[in-house]
Amino acid sequence: MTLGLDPATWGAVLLSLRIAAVATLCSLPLAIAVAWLLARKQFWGRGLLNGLVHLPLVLPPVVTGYLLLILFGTQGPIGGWLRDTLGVTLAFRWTGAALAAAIMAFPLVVRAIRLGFDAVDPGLEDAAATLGASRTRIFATVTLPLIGPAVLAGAVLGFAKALGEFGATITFVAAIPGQTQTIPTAIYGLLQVPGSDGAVAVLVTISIVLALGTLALAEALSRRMQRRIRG
Amino acid sequence: MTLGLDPATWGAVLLSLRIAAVATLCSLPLAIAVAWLLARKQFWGRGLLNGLVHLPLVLPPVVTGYLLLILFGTQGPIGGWLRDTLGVTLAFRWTGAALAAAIMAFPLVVRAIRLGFDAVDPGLEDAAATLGASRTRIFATVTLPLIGPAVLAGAVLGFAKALGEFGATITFVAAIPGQTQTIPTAIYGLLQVPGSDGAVAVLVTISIVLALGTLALAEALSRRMQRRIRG
Amino acid sequence: QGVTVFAAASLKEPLDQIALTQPDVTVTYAGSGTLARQVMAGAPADLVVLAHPDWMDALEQDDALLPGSRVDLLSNEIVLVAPQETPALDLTPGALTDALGPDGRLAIGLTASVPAGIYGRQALISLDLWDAVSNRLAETDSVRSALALVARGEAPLGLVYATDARVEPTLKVVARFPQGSHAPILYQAAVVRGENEDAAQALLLALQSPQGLTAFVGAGFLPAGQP
Amino acid sequence: MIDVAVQKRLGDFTLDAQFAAPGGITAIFGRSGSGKTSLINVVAGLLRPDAGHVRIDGTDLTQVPVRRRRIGYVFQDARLFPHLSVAQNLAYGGTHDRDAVIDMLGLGALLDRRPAKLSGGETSRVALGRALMSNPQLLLMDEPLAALDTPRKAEVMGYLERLRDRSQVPILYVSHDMSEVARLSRTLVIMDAGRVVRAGPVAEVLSDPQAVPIVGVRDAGAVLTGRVQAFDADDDLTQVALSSATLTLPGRLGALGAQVRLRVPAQDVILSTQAPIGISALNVLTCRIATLIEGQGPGVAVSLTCGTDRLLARITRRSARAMGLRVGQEVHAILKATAIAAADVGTGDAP
Amino acid sequence: MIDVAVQKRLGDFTLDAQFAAPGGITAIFGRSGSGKTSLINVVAGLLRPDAGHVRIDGTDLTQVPVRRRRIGYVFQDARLFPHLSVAQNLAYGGTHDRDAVIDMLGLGALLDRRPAKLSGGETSRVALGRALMSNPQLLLMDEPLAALDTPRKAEVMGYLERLRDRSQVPILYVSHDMSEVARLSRTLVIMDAGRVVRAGPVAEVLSDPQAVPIVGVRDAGAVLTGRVQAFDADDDLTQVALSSATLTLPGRLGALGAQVRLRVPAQDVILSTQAPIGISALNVLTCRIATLIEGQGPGVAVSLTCGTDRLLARITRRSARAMGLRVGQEVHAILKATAIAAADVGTGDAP
Ligand SMILES: Nc1ncnc2c1ncn2[C@@H]1O[C@H](COP(=O)(O)OP(=O)(O)OP(=O)(O)O)[C@@H](O)[C@H]1O
Ligand SMILES: Nc1ncnc2c1ncn2[C@@H]1O[C@H](COP(=O)(O)OP(=O)(O)OP(=O)(O)O)[C@@H](O)[C@H]1O
Ligand code: MOO
Ligand SMILES: [Mg+2]
Ligand SMILES: [Mg+2]
Repeated sequence: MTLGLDPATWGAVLLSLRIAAVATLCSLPLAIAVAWLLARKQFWGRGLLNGLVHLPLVLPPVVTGYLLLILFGTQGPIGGWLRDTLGVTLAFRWTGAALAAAIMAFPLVVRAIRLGFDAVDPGLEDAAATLGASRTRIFATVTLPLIGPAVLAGAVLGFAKALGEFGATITFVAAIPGQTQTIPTAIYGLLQVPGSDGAVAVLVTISIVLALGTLALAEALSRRMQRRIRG
Repeated sequence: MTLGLDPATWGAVLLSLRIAAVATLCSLPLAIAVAWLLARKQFWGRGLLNGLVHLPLVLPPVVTGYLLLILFGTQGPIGGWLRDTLGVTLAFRWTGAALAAAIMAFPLVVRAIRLGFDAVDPGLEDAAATLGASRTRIFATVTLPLIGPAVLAGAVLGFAKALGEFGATITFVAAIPGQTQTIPTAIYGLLQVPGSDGAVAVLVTISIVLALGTLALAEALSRRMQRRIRG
Repeated sequence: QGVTVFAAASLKEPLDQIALTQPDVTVTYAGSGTLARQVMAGAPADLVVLAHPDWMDALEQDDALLPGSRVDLLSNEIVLVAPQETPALDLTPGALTDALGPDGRLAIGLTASVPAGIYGRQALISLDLWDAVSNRLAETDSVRSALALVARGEAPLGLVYATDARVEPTLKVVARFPQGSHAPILYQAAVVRGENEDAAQALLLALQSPQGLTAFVGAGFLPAGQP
Repeated sequence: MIDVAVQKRLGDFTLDAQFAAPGGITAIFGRSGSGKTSLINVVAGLLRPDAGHVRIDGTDLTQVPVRRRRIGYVFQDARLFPHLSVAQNLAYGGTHDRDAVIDMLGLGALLDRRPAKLSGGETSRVALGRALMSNPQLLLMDEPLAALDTPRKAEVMGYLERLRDRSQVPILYVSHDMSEVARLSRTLVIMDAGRVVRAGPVAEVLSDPQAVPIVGVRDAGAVLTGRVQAFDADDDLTQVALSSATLTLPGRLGALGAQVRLRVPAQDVILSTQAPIGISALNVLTCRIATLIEGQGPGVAVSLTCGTDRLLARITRRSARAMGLRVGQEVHAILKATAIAAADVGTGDAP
Repeated sequence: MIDVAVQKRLGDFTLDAQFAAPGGITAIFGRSGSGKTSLINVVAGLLRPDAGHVRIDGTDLTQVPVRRRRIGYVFQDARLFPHLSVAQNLAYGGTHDRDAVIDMLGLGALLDRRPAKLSGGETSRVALGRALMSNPQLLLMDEPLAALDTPRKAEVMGYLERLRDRSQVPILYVSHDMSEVARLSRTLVIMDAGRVVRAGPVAEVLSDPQAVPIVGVRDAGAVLTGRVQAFDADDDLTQVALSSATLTLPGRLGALGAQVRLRVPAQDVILSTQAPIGISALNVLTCRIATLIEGQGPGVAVSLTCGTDRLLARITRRSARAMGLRVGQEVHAILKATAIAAADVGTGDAP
């Protein structure tokens, strides 16, 4: 079941999907938390947090990659701590690629979810409180379902961005077949070789198909959610 | 008034701002239109349009850059037409950089605005119709103000992305100092030079300051809009 | 009218120096592949300097260059770098794998597309090192990124140009690849067809002049044809 | 002239309603969930009917887009524009009769406020004002007064009466409150489970003893039309001439000669076989019993003819027996002046 | 025992309300915008007062977070959870008395529906059910019946009476409808412009002729408490013993010996100097005039003592003059049996 692709390409496709999926799913809870903080709370450093979240959007991806290397590399403060306490290594692993993708996608996901929070009628949360619901329960049973479509939109944006991420990933974890070589890396490599336009076209087509599939799935899910909410 | 920056850097900063601003403002109307189509209409090719909009997110930026070069280059079908009929050249001009930035930012802007459309109560548009308002008037006086915060959020995302865009820009318009060299492409150039970490740090700091400034401005604007809407 | 040069990113430092001495020269840097494609798409370049002859061939086939203007400009060396405390290395499979340790990787430009990676791959194959390291590579989009991986201690070894090795004080060259182990590393330059051919030709001559070459050599490059 | 015949499926619910009304105010009455809002949404064009037509004053609106129907719709859920001030909300559809509307609805102090900062009643007043100021050719009102207090209700009803009489705007008026219905409307349409179960002139439907079960025991009663004959400023009493007698009612009810409508709920009418004396009720009508209908429960519906007027009384079976009431008998109907006070008196628009 | 004293600024509006109520149902009455919703929002904890306290049954709730106050709040604007079905909305706060509530409110057929597909009245019934099923220690109801039709209103009022009597839950009840207020509540709190202008036992406030201008002419009236003495199944009439007389009222009003409350609006009382004969009204009380107060307009408020019961009558000045009424005089108060029908009769909870 490799759809007629050569194994290396097929491997890159599968890896890209895995990295994008893990990046999206793992960053979602944090994105929701950060979006909630930004949408609902006033605190010292709020502007800074907001800026930090958006930074990967503003900086060239290579710079983000370098910063990741400095912070999360085996010698970096966070990377060293992760290795020493949790035994987790990110460098040259697909997990590192997922981290890079997640960080690059983070601003998009947070923004979408934040718009969702802004659209929730606080009166409904008040109503739940009068019915005795704890803050956690209100969040889980009222707020979260209501921001569902926004979370989904954020996840889609994030997934797409993670699928396409290249600059930060290759700088942080290089391109190692089977570990960190994703579709964009493969395409980039091919583009540097004269006369490889055919191979590029194949990979680009795969990307497009993946994107269309993801979007179609997300649209269907989103419509169902909207129907649940709108009635 | 160059804040102690050398003229080339200062030029890149101003150019980046100009490109990001033009890219954001010019693409906004189209983004609103596309978001409206996607949020409100069912039509043949809707899924395709949705896919097309998201494509720049999924493809490596370099690929988008090449596609732009192929389509909008002086030899390209659209580029040739633009040159012959309107006398406009995009490739290797700052206008082309703005086009690249706009296209790369487009999916982010559209998504945010689309979430805005989804959150508008159709009952209010119905109410406006019973009061005799034409579709245009309803859109201008009810829908648009209500999606204001979402449009702003989209614009901020788009502006930030446009400020940070690198891959598509350097591919489509290169990094010609004084003409198309933006902050990210300048950073890229500096990264190739041994011992230029100081200069890179300066540019990264400028990026961060610009981002924080933009975000602060947007937050203030957004809060005012929210207050208008929420009362 | 000024001259616009499209040049491989690794030439930035010396080329910027030379440009300062010339009237009205603008240099644009990027990867060689990117530049070549842009020139084919009609970029306003008057002079191109690329890091690999393959892309020059492609430009020539596209009839984008002024016939006869293509010259070999510079050469370079590829070397292995490692942290300062690392002893010098024999180019043998055992020594390499020892230096990499149990799970270390050799940082290198993309071996299929980045010029330094292409030359490196040729050298590793011809020295019978490829089998020992081919699954221990960390390929990057530029030599600079490979260098950074070694400098940050992520990779114990990196295969880079000699010009790059000079700039990281924390690293040292632990092995040099003999010139014969790979195709000659050639930076070629050519004048692009267009209205500015004469000025471009003049600038090209200036690059080849002794003063020009001094700047390149100062940055660690070798004059072309000189091993 | 309103002519509506529409079908529409909504999930399990089917709206299948038809009625015609001569104009003026048509009340739509019915239990919660009977389809009143759905019906007027179809009339407004907000709900596309599966079949049928909507004609107003001879114009077929069925295919006309909402914005060209020139309707003023007071939604059950207000639907104020949250981003506009009260003043901007009011002016959205026009500024017809602006100052009078603002004054009547007491909106003067709220004009700069945003809807989120309004109380429930204030919200519904602004919604009402917005519809009125758009100078509609057809007014649709979905329980517009439910959130208002009694004095404000009375004021608004007065305004609606003037609107109806002055500008001839047909009004479809959804309400649960029969005193509103009886006072204002010319036609009464009763809905149940998506269908129109009774439609006709208000006075006829309300005073029909057969309709008591549909209208509800407490809401049945006659609607009388009379003419203002005199006003006694000292006592603040108005004399209203009916066909068979003259009633004395509190307050100034209209100019001399003006037509007024009086709702007389069946349960407020006391019957007496003898002419009462020394009693505080100022109004005693001599009537003849037309029908006597025993319903379920303790009550008997007695329909009376007093001159050409028809009255409905609801008394206990025990009293009917004790008094020996029978069809054709002459009885005295005692109406308390103060019971037919301001809220139950409407002006003009004879059915 | 409810003890509230709170201050809160909201833009130009200042809420500065204090009252104490012994428990049972406390009605909050007042014009639109007088601060009723703001007041109960403070009690609910949704609006933080600038100063003051809220104490319920001796517990100071002022600092207690909303979710621990154990309140059931029926919001003026329903606030159903749009993403949950009716059944899930109902069960959100608990499933206390589930089947009875669903049955009473007629929600059985709606359980799988989403709020967006409910009619206005259905929405408010679900909101009511949700609050009731949460088994609250304090019930806050903001015009809960405004969107309901008459029969449903009566049913819900019956349920609230049983709830009040059975579970001793104190209820704060905002309403514009005095017949609801009189029937249900023990204490009446009247608000105006953010302040409490009158608070006290319902019967006292409503039958106080001085309070007529505040309560409103049409809403003033006595609330009598009696005991069920007999039920005549044939005629479907209940006899209720008051202190001075026995009333005969339609329908079965309660078990033998049960306490009932009767609202007798002042405008429904007819006075007669002579004992009436041959009349359909079954109830005649012999009373003595306690006070006579001429208001503005055509009316005179006559306060009567009948045994230990107090009654209020509103008659025209002209009648008062014609009958020569004066303080201390003995008169006959005629109450129509059917006028005090189901909706105005409440059970238990003597003020
Ligand atoms: N956030 C606010 N800012 C300014 N004014 C407010 C705010 N909230 C309420 N008000 C004003 O306070 C007054 C009292 O409002 P409240 O909702 O308590 O009235 P209410 O008695 O419940 O009226 P209704 O019967 O119309 O629901 C109103 O005039 C309202 O406009
Ligand atoms: N979109 C829908 N899908 C399914 N059922 C619906 C839908 N809209 C309304 N209904 C149902 O149709 C019936 C009629 O609704 P409608 O809103 O017309 O009632 P109504 O007479 O206005 O009631 P109320 O007095 O409570 O406002 C209700 O039972 C309602 O639940
Ligand atoms: O920020 Mo990029 O240029 O989409 O990797
Ligand atoms: Mg309705
Ligand atoms: Mg209120």
